[in-house]
Amino acid sequence: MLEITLFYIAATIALVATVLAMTRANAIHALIYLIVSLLAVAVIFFLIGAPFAAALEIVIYAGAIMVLFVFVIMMLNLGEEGDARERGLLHPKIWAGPALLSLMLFSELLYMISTVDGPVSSGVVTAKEVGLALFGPYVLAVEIASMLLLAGLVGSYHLGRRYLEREE
Amino acid sequence: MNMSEMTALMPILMLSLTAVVLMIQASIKRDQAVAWWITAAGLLLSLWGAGYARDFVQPVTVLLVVDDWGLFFTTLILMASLVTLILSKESFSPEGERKEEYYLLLVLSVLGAVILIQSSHMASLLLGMELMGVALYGMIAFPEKGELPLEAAIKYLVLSACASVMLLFGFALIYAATGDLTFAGIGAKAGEAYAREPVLLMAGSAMILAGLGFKLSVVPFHMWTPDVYQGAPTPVTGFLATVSKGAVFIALTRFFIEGQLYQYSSLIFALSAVAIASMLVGNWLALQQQNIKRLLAYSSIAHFGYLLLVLIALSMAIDADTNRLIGEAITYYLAAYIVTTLAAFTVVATLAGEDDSLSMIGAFDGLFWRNPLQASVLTVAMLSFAGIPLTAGFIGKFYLMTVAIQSQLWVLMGALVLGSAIAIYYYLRIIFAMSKIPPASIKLGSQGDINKGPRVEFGPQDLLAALLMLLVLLLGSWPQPFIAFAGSL
Amino acid sequence: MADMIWLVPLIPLLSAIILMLGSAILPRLLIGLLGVGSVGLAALLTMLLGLEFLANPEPFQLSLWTWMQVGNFSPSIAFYFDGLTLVMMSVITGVGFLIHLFSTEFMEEDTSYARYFAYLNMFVAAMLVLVMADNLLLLYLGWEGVGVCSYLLVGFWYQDSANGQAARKAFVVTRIGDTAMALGLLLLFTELGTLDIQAMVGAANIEWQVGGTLPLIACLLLLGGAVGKSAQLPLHTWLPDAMAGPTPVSALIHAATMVTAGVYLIARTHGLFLLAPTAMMIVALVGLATLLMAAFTALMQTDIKRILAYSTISQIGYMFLALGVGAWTAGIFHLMTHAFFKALLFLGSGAIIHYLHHEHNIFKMGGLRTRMPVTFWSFMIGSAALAALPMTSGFFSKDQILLQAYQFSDIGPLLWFGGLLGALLTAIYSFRLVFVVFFGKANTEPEGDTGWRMAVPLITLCTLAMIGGYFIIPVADVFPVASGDHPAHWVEYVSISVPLLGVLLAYLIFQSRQLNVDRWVSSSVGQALRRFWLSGWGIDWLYDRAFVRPYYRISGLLKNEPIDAIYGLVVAINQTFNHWLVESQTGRMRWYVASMVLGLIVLLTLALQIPALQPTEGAS
Amino acid sequence: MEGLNIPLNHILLVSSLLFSIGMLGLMIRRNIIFILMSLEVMLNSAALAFVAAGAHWGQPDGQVIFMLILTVAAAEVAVGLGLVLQVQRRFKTLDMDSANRMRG
Amino acid sequence: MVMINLILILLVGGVLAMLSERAGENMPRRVALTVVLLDIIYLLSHLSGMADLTQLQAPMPDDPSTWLMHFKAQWIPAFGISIEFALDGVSLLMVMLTLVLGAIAISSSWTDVMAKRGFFEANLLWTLAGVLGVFMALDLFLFFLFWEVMLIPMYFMIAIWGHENRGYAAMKFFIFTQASGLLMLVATLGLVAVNHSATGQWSFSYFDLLNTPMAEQTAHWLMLGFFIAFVVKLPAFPFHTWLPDAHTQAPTAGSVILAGILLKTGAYGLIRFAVPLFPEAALDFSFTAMALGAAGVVYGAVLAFSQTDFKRLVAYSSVSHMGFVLLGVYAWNELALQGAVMQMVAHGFSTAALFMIAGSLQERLHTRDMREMGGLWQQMPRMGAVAMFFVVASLGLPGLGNFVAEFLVLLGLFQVNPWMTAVAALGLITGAIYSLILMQRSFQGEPNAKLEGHSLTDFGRREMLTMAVMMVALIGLGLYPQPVLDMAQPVLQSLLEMTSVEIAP
Repeated sequence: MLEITLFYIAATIALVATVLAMTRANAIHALIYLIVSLLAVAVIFFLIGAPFAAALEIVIYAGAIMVLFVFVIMMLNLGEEGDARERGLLHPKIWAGPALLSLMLFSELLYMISTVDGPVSSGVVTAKEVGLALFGPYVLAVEIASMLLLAGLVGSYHLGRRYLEREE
Repeated sequence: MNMSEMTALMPILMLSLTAVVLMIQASIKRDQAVAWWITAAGLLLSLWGAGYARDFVQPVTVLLVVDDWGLFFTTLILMASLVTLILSKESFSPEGERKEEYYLLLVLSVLGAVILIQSSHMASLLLGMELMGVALYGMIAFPEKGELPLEAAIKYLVLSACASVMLLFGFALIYAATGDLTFAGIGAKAGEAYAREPVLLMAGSAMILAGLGFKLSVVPFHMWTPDVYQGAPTPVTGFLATVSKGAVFIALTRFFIEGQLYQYSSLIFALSAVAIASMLVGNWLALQQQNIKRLLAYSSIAHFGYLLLVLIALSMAIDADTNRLIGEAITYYLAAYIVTTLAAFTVVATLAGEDDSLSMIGAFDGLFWRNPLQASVLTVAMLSFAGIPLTAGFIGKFYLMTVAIQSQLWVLMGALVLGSAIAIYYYLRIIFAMSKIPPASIKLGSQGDINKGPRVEFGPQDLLAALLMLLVLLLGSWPQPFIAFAGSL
Repeated sequence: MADMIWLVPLIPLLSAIILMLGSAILPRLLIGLLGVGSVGLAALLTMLLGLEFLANPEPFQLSLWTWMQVGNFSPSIAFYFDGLTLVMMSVITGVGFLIHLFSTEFMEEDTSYARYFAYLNMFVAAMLVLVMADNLLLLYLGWEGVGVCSYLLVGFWYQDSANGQAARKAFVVTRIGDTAMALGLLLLFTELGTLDIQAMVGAANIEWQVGGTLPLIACLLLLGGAVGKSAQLPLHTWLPDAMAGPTPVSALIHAATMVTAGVYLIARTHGLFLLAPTAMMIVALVGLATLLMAAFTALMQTDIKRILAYSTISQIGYMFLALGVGAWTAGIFHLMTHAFFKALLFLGSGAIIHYLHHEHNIFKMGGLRTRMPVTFWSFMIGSAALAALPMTSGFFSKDQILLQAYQFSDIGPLLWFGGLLGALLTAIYSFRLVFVVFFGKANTEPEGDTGWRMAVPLITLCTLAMIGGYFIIPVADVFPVASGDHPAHWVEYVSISVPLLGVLLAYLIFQSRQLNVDRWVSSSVGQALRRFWLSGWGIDWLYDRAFVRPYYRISGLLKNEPIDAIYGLVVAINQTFNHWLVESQTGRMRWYVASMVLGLIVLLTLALQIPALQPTEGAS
Repeated sequence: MEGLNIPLNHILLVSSLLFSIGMLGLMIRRNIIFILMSLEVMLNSAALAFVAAGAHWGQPDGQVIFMLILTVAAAEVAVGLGLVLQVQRRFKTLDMDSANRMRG
Repeated sequence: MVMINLILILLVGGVLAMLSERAGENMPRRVALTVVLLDIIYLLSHLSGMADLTQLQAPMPDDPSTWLMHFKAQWIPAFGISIEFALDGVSLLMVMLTLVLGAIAISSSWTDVMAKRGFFEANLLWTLAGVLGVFMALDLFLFFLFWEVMLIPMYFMIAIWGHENRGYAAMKFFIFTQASGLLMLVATLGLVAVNHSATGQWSFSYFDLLNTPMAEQTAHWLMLGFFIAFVVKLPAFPFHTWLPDAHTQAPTAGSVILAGILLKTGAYGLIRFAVPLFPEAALDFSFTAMALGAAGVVYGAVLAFSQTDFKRLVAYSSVSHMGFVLLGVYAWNELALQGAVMQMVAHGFSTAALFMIAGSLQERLHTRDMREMGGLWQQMPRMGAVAMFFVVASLGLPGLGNFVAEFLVLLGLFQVNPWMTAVAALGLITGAIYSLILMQRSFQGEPNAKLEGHSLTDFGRREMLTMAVMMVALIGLGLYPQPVLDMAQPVLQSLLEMTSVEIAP
C-alpha cells in the first residue's frame, strides 16, 4: 500500500513540477523544477522495481544533463529583460491552440491506456540483470551508443568552439 | 560474437575504424586533405566490406541482421556517401580550414545509416537513427557563416528529436503490449497481443509510423523538409535526401514486414491516407517554388508518398509473384531515386555552392549554353523524377504502377497519376529555365558569343555528374540486369 | 476521234497550268493566244466530236483510270458522251471561246492578264469535266472546280475587299448546296452501290419505287446542290454579288455555263427525279418562285449587271420550271438559248462598262444608241431574245416551257400563269434597260465603240441569239418523249402576245413616258414595294440576321477558347492548393511541431479504428 | 520491495501526461532553451514508459533501452546546447520565432 | 534491323548535326537534310527488294511473319518486354510521310532558325526518330517509350526557338500529352496485368495482347486510357486546347512536324491499338467517339474563323480536320478507315504547307497577326498562289488529297450513322468559310497601310521547290490515291476481319 501511495505522491510531484518548469519565465527556475520532476520520476522507477534506472536517472539525467543546461544558461547570461519578455509571451492566445492539441493527444493516449490493465510488475529487475543484458545481447548497442556520444561530442565541440573563439 | 559474425559486420567495423583513425589523425596533426583521403579510403574499405560480407549473411545478435538486401543498400548509401564526400571537398565551406570534424561526422552519420539499414531490433533502430541524426545536426550547422544552416540545424534537431520521442513512445507501447523488442518477435507475438490489447498495439504502431514518417518527410510530418534542404550545405542536403531517407525507409520496410504490420487494415488505411496526402501535397507545394533546393525537398515528399504505396500493397499481396514484385519495386525505386537525387544535387552543389541566391531557378537560366554538361545532367535528373521513359525514374514508376495494378490499389494509383501529372509542370519549369537562350544572342543571329560561355575546365564534379547521369540513363534504358539482381535479393 | 475526248478538258487545263507557271515571263500576246487558242482548240475538237456524233448518235463512255478503289466503291476518271453532253460542251467551248476572245480586249490593260486567263481556262476545263463526267463523283470534282474558279474570278480584283466578300459569299453559299449534294452522293452510293450515273439510274429503277422516300430524299439533296449552283431560291443571293468579277466572267460563268450546272445536274439525273414526283414538283415550284422573285427584283435594279444577274436567276427559274414539269428538252433548250442571249447581253454590258469608265448605273448612261451601234444592236437582239419576242431564240425555248407547264398535271395552268407573269416582267425590265441605256439623252460620253475582238463575239452571239431557236438539240435519246398533244390554241396566243405587251409597257413607261407610274411609285405602298424588290425581297437581309451575324457572333464568342477555361480551372485549383500549402510553410518551428502533433492525432485516430475482425488476410 | 502492484496503466498515464506536457511546451515556448527542456521531458516520458513496460514483463530490456535513451538525450542536448550558443551569437536572441528566414 | 537502323541513323545524325555546328553555322541544316535524305534512300533501297507495295499480303495480327518487316529482341525479360518492331502498309505509309515531311521541315527551317542551329536540327531529327519509333514499335512498352520520348525534343523546339509565348505553349503541350500518356501507361499495365492473370506470362507484345479475354467493364476502362492518350494527341474536341498554343508558338519547322506528323501518331494509335485491342469496348464507345469527332469538325472550323493569328487559324483547322480522322476510325469500316489514313497523309502535307507559309510570312513581316496583313498577293504573287492552292486543298477541293480523304470518311460514316454524317458535313461549309477568310485577310484585300514601303521578297527557288513537292503530292493523292489505298488496304482488311470476329456474338 505504501508503494502505491508513494507512487501517487511522486507522480503528482513529477507532473506539477513539469508543468511549472514549462511555464516559468526564468530558465534557472524552470530547470530546477525540471530536476525536481526528474527526481520524482526516479522515485517511480524505484517503486516499480528498477532501482538501477532510478540511480541513473538521478546521476546522469538530473546530475549531468541538467548541469549542462545550467552551464549554458549561465554562459549566455540571460538578463531580467529576457525573463520579462518570456512572461509576456505566455499569453492564452499563444497557448490555447497548442493546449487543445495536447489535450486531444492526451485524450487519445488516455483512451488507449484505459484498455490496459494488470499490475506493473511482479518483481525487481536488478542492476545485475540489466548489466548482463547490456553486455550480453546488447553489447553492440553499447558500442553504437559510444559512437552516438562521439557524434554528440564532435558536434557540440565544433559548435561550441566557434562560440568560444568568437567570444575571446 | 564469433568471427563469422564479425565478418558480417565488416562495413560497420570499417566505418567505426575510419572514425577512430580520423580521431587519431586529428590529434596528431590537423590536415583536412589527409582527413579527406582517410575518409574516402574508409568508405571504399567499407564498400569492400559490404561486398565481402555477402558471404556471411546472418543475424548478428538480436540487434542486427546482415542480409543481401541490407548489404545492397549499404553499398548504395556508401556510394552516395562517397558522392557527398567528393562534393563536400569541392564545393562547400570556403572557410573550411577545419573540415576534419565534418568528415568525422559524415562517417558517423553513414555508420548510423548502415546500422539503421541492418537493424532488426528497436534498440538498434533507435541508435542508428539517432547516430545518423546527431551527426547530421553537426553537418548541417557546419558552415561558419550565414544564418540559414544554423536555422536549418536547429529546426531539424528539435523536430527530429520530437519525432524520435514519438517513435520511442510508440516502441514503449508496443513493448508494453508484446513484451518483445525485436521486429520478428513483435511479429510473432503481435497476433496474440492484438487479441488482448489491440489499442495499445495500433497506437504504438501509429506513433512509430509518425516518427519514421518524419524522417521520410511524408505529410503531415513534412514541414521541416524545405527549410532544412535549403539551409543545409548542398552536399549535406544531398546526403540527407538520399542516405538518411533511404536508410529510414529500409528500416521502416523491415519493421513493417517483420512486425507484420501490413495485416492491420486500420494501419493500412492510415498509411494510405499519408501516402495520398504526400503525393498530392508534395507536388502542390513544389508547383511555384523558385528555389531549386526547396523544390527538390517538396518533390521528395511526393516521391516518398509514391514509395509508401508499395508498403500498402503488401497488405493486398496475394501470391509470391506479387511479393517478389513488391520487393523489386522497393529496391528499384529507391535505387533510382537515390541515384537521380544525387545527380540533381551534384549539379546544384557544383553550380550554386553555398550561395542561396544561386540556387534560385533564375540562376539556372540559359545553363544549356553556359554549361551543357551540368545542364544535361540536371535535365536528365528532372526527367527521371518526372518519370519519363529512358530514365531510371520511369522504370521505378513503372514498378509502382504495376504493383498498384496487381494489388488493385486504384485510389492510390489515381493519386499517383494525378501527382505525376502535376509534377511534370515544375520539373519542366527548371528545364525550361535552363534552355532559355540569352536574348542578346538571338539578335546576333549566329552562335557568336554564346558558345564562348561554357567552362573549359573539367572538374571532378563534372565527371561525377556525368557518371551519375549515365547511371540514371542506364538504369532506365537497360534495366534488366538490375532487375535480375534486385530479384535475387 | 471519240478516244480523244479527254483532250477537250485537258487542253484548257494545260494552258491554265502554263499560264500560271509562266505568268511572270510570258509576253501578253502569247498569253492571249494561249488563253483563247486553247479554248478555241477545245471548241474545234467539240465540233468534230459533235459532227461524228450527229452522224452516228451512239452515246459512248471513256474510262481513263480508276480514281480510287475501296471495297466496292470504285469511281473512275471516266467520261460519258451523249447528246446532252454535246450540247453542254458546245455551249461551254463555243460561248467560252467567244468570251475569251472578248476578254483579250476587255482585260487588255489589266496587270494580271495571265492570271485572268489561267483562271478562265481552268474554269472551262472544270466545267467540261462537270458535263462530261461519267459518275457523280467526277461530276462533283468539276462542280467544285467551277466553284473555286468562280470564286477566284469573282474576287479577281482582290485589292477591293468588297470583291473578296462577294467571292466568298458566292463560294460559301454554293458550298451549302454542294454539301447537300455531297450528302446526296453518299446516300446514293450507300443505297445503290455505285455513283456511275447510268448504272445508278438503272439500279434505282430496279430497287426503288416511284414516290418512295429514298428517291425523294436523294433527289432533294441533289436539288440542294443544283439550287446552290444555279442560284435558285433559297440560295440565289450570291449571284447578284458575284457581278463584282470582270464582266466577261459574269458572261461566261454567271450566265452561260456554271449557273446552269444545276439544270444540267437535274437533267442528267432525270431518271432519279422521275422516281420522285414530289421532288419534281418541288423543282417546278422552286423555279416558279425564283423566276417571279428575280423578275420583280430585276425590275427595280439600277446596276446594269445586277439587272442581268437577276434576269439570269429568273431565266434559270424557267429552266427549273421546265425540269420540274418534265419538259427536259425544253429546259436544256432554254439553257442553250439563254447561254447565247445572256452571254450576248453581258458582253454588251461589258463593252458599255469598259468604254464608259466602269460605270454600272444605267441612269447615268443613256443615248448610247448612236455612239455604240454594235453594242446597241447586240443589246436589242439580246433583249428581244430575253423577252422572248417571236422569232428570237428565247421565244422558241420559253414558249415550249410554258406550253408544257400548262399541261403539267392539275397545277399546270397555275405554273403557266406564273411563267407568263414572269415573261411579262422580263419583257418590261429588259426593254427598260434598252430604253434607259440607249435612248434618251447621253449622260456619259463613251470612249468609243468596240474593237474587233469585242465586236466579233458580239456579232456572232447576235446571230446565235437570233437563229438559235431553229437548232434542234440532239437529246431525243437522252430524255423520255414528252406528250404529243398540244394545249388549246389560245394558250399559245397568249404566250406569244404577253412579251409584246411587256415591251409596249416598257416603251410607254420608260421611253415615251406616256404612262406615268410616278404616282404609284411614290406612294408609301409603292415605296415599300420598291425597296422590298430592290433589296431582292429582303432575303439577303434575312440571311444576314439569321445566319451570318449569328455565325460571326458565335465564332467571336468562342474565339478565346471557352474549353480552355475548364483546363484553366484545373490550373486554378492547383494554384489554390499551392497557395494554401505554401502559406502553411511559415518557417516557424512551433507551427511545424503543431502540424506534427496534429498529424500524430490524425494517425492515431485512423489507426485506432480497430476493425471488428482481426488481422486481414495477408501473406508473409 | 515485494508485491509491487501499482497498475501499469497508471504509470503509462503519468508517462502520457508527461509526453503531452512536453509536447505542449514544445508548441508554446519560443525560447530555444525551454524547447530543449521540453524535449528532455518528452524523452523522459518515453523512458518512463519503457521502464514500466520492462517491469511489466519482468525483463531487463526496458532498463537497457532507458540507458540508451539517456545516451540519446545526452547527445541531443550536447549538440542542441552547442546550437543554442551559435543561435545566441548569430541571431542575438533565443526566440525561435525570429528564426524563420526560410519559408514558403 | 532495318527499322532500328532507320531510327539510329536519325539519332546519330542528330548528334552529328549538333557537332557540325563547330564546322560552320550552316553545316547543321545541311547535315540534317542529308541525314533525312539518307534515311529515305535507305528505306527505299530496302523496300525495292520487296514485293510490290501495292500488292501487299494482309498482315495477320497473330502472325508477325506475315508483316512486311518484323524484328524482335529481348529487352527486359522480367516483364516480357522486348524490342519489337514491325512494319505493315499503314506504318510504312506513316514512316514515309514522316521522313518526307521531316525533309520538308528542315527545308522550312533553313532561314527561320538563327540561334543554336546545331541543337535545333538535332532536336528535329530526334523528334523524327521518336515518331518513327512510335509508328513501328509493336511492343506496348516500347511504344509508350517512343510516345513519351519524342515529346522531349519537340518540347525543346517549342521552348527554345518558339515565339513570344513559348514557355506557356511548350508547357501546355507537354503536360497535356504527358498526363494523357500516363493514363495510357496505366491502361497498358492494366492490359498486361489482365493478360498476365490469364496466361501467367508477362508480355507487352502487341501480338500477345490482342485477343486478351477480359471483362466488359475492364475493357471499357482500359480502352478509355488508350483513347484519351490518343485523342489528346490527335487532338479531338475537347482535348484540343493545347494545340492552338503549341502550333502558334512553335518555330515553323516545329509546327510542320507537329501538325504534319505528331498529330498522326494519335490517329495511328487509335487504329493500331485503341480499337483492335478492345474491339467490343470500342464498338460500345464508337458513338461517343464519333460525336467527339463531329463536334471537333464543327468546333474547330467555327473557332478557326474568328482567329486573327494566321498560325492559330491553321491550328484550329487541324482540329477540324482531325475530327474527320476520329470519325473515320470509329466508323470502322473499310471506306472510313481508308479515309482516315488518307486524311492523315493529305492533312500532313496541306497543313505543313500552310504552316510554312505562315512561317515565311512571319519571317518577312515579323508578325502572324492577319490584321497587319492584307493584299500581300501584290508583292508576293507566288506565295499567294501557293497559299491559295493549299487553302483550297484544306477546304476539300476534289482532285486534291484532302477531298478523297474526307469523302471516304463521310462515305464510310454514312453507312454507320447518316445523321452524324450530316453534322460532319457541316465541316465542309465551315471549312470553306475559314479557309477563304484566311486568304482574304492575308493575301487579298487592300494592301495593309503598315506594309507600305516594305519590300517583301517572294518565294525563292528553295521554297518553291519544297512547295512543289507538296503540291504534286496532294494532286497525286487527289487524282490517283490508289497506291496509298493499296498499301493500307490489306492492313485495314485484316484489322476489320479480326475485330469483326471478336464482335460476332
